[in-house]
Amino acid sequence: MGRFWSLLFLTVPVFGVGVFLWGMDPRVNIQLPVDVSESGHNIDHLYFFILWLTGVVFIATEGALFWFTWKYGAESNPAPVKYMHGSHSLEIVWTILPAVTLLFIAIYQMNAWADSKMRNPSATLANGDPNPDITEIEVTGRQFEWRLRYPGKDGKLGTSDDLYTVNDIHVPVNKMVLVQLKAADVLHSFFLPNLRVKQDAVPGMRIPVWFKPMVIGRYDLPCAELCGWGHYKMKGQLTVESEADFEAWSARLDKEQSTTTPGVSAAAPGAAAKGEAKSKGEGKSEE
Amino acid sequence: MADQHTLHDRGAGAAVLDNSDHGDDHGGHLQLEYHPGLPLKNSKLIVWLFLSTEIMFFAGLIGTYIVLRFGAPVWPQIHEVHLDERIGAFNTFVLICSSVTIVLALEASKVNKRGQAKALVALTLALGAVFLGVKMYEYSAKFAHGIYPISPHSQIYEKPDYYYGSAVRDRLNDPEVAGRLNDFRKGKDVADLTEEQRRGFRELDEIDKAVREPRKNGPVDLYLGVSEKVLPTEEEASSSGRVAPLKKPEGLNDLFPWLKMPFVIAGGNLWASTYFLLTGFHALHVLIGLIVFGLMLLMRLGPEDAHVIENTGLYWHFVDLVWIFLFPLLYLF
Amino acid sequence: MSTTTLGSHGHEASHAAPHAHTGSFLSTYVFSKDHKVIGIQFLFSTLLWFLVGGLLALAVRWQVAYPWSPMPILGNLFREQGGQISPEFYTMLVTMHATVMIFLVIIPILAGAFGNFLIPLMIGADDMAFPTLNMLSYWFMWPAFIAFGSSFFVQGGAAAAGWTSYAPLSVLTEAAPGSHMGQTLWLIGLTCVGISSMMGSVNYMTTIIQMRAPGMTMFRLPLTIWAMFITAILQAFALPVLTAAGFMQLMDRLLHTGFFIPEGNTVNNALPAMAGGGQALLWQHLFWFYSHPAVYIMILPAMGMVSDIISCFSRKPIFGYKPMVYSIAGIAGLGFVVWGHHMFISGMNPALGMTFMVSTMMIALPSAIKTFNWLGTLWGGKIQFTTPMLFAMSFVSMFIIGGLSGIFMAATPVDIFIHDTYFIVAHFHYVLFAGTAMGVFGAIYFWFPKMFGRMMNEFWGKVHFFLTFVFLNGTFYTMHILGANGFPRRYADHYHLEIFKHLQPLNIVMTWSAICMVASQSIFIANFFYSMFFGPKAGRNPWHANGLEWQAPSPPGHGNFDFQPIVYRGPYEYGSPETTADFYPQTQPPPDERPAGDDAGHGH
Amino acid sequence: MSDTMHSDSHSAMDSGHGGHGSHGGNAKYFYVFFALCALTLMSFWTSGDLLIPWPFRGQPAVGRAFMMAVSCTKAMLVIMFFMHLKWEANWKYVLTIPAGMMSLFLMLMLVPDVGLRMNLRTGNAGPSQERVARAASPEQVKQLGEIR
Ligand code: HEA
Ligand code: HEA
Ligand code: CUA
Ligand SMILES: [Cu+2]
Repeated sequence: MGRFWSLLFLTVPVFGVGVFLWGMDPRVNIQLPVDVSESGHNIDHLYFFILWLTGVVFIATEGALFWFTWKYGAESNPAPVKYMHGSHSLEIVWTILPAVTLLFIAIYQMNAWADSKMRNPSATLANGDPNPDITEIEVTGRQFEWRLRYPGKDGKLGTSDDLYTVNDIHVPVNKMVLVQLKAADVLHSFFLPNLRVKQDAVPGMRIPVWFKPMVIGRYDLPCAELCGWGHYKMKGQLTVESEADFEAWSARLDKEQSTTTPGVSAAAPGAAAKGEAKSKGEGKSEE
Repeated sequence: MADQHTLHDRGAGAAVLDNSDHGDDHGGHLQLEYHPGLPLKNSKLIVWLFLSTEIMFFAGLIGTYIVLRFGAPVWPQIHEVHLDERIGAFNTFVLICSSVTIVLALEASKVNKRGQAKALVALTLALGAVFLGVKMYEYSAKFAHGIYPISPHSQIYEKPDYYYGSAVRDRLNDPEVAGRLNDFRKGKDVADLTEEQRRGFRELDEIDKAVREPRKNGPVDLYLGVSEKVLPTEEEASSSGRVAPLKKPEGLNDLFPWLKMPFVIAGGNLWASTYFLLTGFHALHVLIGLIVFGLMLLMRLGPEDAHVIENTGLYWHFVDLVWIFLFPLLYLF
Repeated sequence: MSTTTLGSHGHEASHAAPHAHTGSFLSTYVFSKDHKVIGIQFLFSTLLWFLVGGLLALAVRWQVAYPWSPMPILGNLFREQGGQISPEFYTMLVTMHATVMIFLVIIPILAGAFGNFLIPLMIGADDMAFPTLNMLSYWFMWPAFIAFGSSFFVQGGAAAAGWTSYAPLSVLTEAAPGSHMGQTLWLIGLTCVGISSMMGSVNYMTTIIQMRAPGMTMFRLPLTIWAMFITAILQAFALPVLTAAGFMQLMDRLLHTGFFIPEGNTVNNALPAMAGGGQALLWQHLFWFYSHPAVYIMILPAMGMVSDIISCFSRKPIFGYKPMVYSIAGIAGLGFVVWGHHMFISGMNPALGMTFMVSTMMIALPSAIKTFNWLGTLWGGKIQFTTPMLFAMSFVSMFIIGGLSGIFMAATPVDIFIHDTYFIVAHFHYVLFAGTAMGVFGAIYFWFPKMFGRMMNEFWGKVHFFLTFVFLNGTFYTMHILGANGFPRRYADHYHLEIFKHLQPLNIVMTWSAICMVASQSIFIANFFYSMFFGPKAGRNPWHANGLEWQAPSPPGHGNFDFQPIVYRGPYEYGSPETTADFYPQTQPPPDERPAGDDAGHGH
Repeated sequence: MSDTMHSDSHSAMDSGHGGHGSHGGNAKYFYVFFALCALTLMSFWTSGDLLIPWPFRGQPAVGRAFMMAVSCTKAMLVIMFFMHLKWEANWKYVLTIPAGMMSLFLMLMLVPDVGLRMNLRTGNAGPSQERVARAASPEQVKQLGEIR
């Protein structure tokens, strides 16, 4: 029976590696979703780097486990046990080696982290004008939708020509997008699988998120932080379009929304959002 | 903690010597010999271990207070929230005294002065009760002013803004408040009112008119004025020096307990949250200590009970220790 | 469990045996202060909850594979909804599945059941240092059982904010259905579990420090005991912070303080429920300050027990005893400085994220040392493929998978993508179910003879192992693939999103695998109860193991030992050249010493 | 950990605080008591209305640092004398130092996230407008002072 069990343990690395290889087969197409961002490949690269590295460790350790059970089964191994309490030098080797590997991974990835979370592009130029190379959007998560605010013509958020939509993000292709992420009620998470972007939206905080879409198309925007019973259906859509299409879209939006007066509440959801955000912004003044 | 002395404390290394301690549930089996790691009684060790968990508990609470406080854009001065550092200092003194009495009780019991030990424990108990009494007085003073967190919205407002204004109006529209104010306007029962109360009603009347007449003043000035009448605070002598007002100014809320008018204390909500959290859990610990002292008074408190006094004492000193940090953090910072 | 068996194998037992214990049933089995009875009480309670947690998991799995289609059989429990799982019910199921598994199964089964049963026996004590406290620590679980159990039936249902109970969702009653009474009960239950663990942990520490048998130095302790000891330290230092945080959340909910609610928070456009002033991230910090150490609380004891089992059935000393001890301590120490890795994407300051990333990478190091030492122990042994050994080896094998997936998540940029996806779910089921739970199964098979005096059936044990092993990998392994596709956690229905549609077939396979896994546990249940009454009688030392517990009668009587144990060596002296047998009990005097009972064992 | 235990385990049980009042009578408790009272007065001094005015009125940070130093001294006195740690063996460090370190670390790590929540932070995150609109602001407090 011993042999049977060691073979069972052998199936672990075989099955384990097999599943990942099968997943990578383009015909099966179960792998990381298509990456359409400028810097997502950094993350993918790291993912595959760690996959290979841990893969090697995985095969080695599981292989050793198999081999030892195969070789040293009581039924088949006539040799007496090796009576020993360990080996000082081995301990040192298998402390230093993983330590170096792990430190290497840690340092190796710092740059990618800083790029995606720390070195944010600036929405304004040094002189205070809006940065023309950047599309700035304010995204507010709330149960269970994404509310969006575009700066409108003047390129500045928080002015009267701001444009509002719900769940429908349009951005021009090949241009850096800077999202100012907020939440109204509970935690949400702004997740763009195809752009390798994820950031929790936290009530009371404004967190910058940035990405540069490179391929025209429509992409899902699920919410990735539990936010209540409707968490699963809190989905938005990211439409990456050409600069011209984007301009046309925002011009259309501008026209729609400038005809609706903020007081009229029976208007489209976008307009409702607008009116509400306004009254909130002016909370200090009398009604 | 409370059942310290009821737990079977099988003294370290004393398994063979100390048969008396093995009550009913250990009847009859072989007495085992041990190789203790520390020269302590088990009970003392477990108390110390328990105290180290308590350190982490209060670290969680105090840490929360510190970061929330220094992260807050504004924190109220203590007189805005009607806290008096002299009361805090007095309570500190009381706890220090009680720490001394309990340690003296321990020494007394060791040399078999039972009566003295008992008296000292009783004194400790009394001092602890004084502490709690003072604490209750402080709490009730805050509650009377409406300084406490409550649903759906506490009476404390951060800003004299639109929300505050509508809360004031809501309160003025409340049937009880509106009724009393109307009675006063109609001159009903005015004769029964004191001079102060009449002044108060006149002020209320002014407020009522002012807040219903929008944009006469800027809302900020207007509402600040309202809040100032509802719950006045003594002005600070300078930015950090604090002069304690001996006579608290009376506000409308003090004058009319039924009024419960909201007021503005910048940073007041978070202050109330943390203040009641910290002092509440500390007071709970004091209370538990008092219960244990009460139980101890039923014991003989000779040398055989010295370890009980010692262990409770350790706990009590820890409670004192927490207060040593809470006092400056809450009253003087 | 009764004193009648005491001394039945007796050397030196004659003077200890006769005193028959005449307590009532209530004081012997229910309100017993005997650590063994308490341990077994913990074992039964937690196994029962294990079953509940497993059924909840099945409901979760069903919904993930076949969203909105009525659930067969189990669906009868909520027939008013036509057996259909509604989205709010789904979040409740997920929350309560995790809560039950973590707070009512894994933590209490390790520390409560095995900690209680094994600590005094393995160090040569007659009981815990404070038996009454010990009993209380069990009875404090009951308010938690009741609070968690009853929360399903209160208005609004059970807690539904995830087991992490993130504020503000958990605080704002308007925000979620389960956030009414259910969440309050959840917090109360959590506090009670905390108090129970607290009492347990200080008691264990005292016992291990003070009540070791003569000769049982710290470095002769079995690794199980070391693990239990350090777990107790972790509990003692980490838990109070969670308790404090739990009270704050309770105050936020009941008294409307504002620790976790910022100013200007709205729900459904409504005016703010509370004035707030707090910070949502504060809860996450405080929660993970406990719950990261808690994940090691949930694995260290299993690691300890697995070490004992592996050494015993390799018939070989554990490889690198001291490195094993130091790595347990290292995991515990580092475990306190890595909690931020659950918050990389939470809006935590990214610079903090960088620090936590480095410490998280480093914590893989002690685990690596342990893994290699287990493999080293197998190397050159004479491996006996008993059921406990199979489970122990599968622990090693599965822990490697779970641990390595931890490296992906520790890499902050990768975590941006896989955070809150099924990759995480795969990770922690590999460490928790495939790791700890498999270790626990092994431990049950291993110490069952000591607990009940009878052996479990080997054949059915192996069948149980085989099926569990196969189906568990079928269930959890492919979750990595789901995660790599960005498949989010805690979703009642993924397939309305374009990018996840193609993953449904995979989920169906996993669900059926999970169903088979739970079904195969019936073999275990049958084996467990059958063997309790009809299994072959086990002698004192059926496995030829070295530990002190194996020198006591099976089951040990009141007071555990019928002789004074004196320890001459560490617990892993298998195959020692000093004796002819391949094992060398800790109490057996060396050939050149006088027989046990003299003061010989005192020197060290 | 175990090293301490070993070295202690054979120093006989009663050499610890066996309990015979052998540390110089009760007078020391009174000295400590007076010291504690004096220290309490000292931190009270920072609030400014004792005989000599507190010299650092404009600088609250000085007062706070001073008070914390005073509190730590008081805590030390209580721990050393009342809780008898002065006369205990090395195990006291094993218990107190890790707990102390851990609590400090917890607070430290909370600072960048919670303690600085209203400030701009790394990565240019900050408070949301809704929050700023509703939170009390220092300017308003100044205004408040003027009105009063
Ligand atoms: C028993 C429980 C347990 C254990 C032991 C671990 C162990 C580890 N965990 Fe895990 N973890 C959980 C339980 C556990 N975890 C749970 C429950 C969650 C989710 C909570 C929730 O959100 O609901 C979680 C989530 C979680 C996250 C957060 C993910 C996210 O939400 O985005 C991270 C991130 O860093 C992480 C990392 C690690 C690491 C690095 C280890 C390491 O300790 C692993 C070390 C082990 C090895 C690495 C394998 C063996 C070593 C070798 C074979 C040597 C060679 C290896 C190398 C050189 C790489 N875990
Ligand atoms: C110890 C912890 C533990 C264990 C053992 C399990 C076991 C299982 N878990 Fe769970 N799970 C979690 C902890 C655990 N889980 C946590 C922390 C979460 C996250 C929750 C959150 O997001 O908040 C989670 C979430 C989670 C999800 C994700 C849900 C989602 O995000 O939407 C899924 C989905 O497949 C799942 C499935 C399963 C399955 C199929 C099992 C199976 O392995 C279950 C098998 C059950 C058994 C095998 C029971 C056997 C019973 C016995 C042996 C008893 C014998 C009785 C006697 C002798 C009396 N779990
Ligand atoms: Cu929003 Cu999940
Ligand atoms: Cu973790």
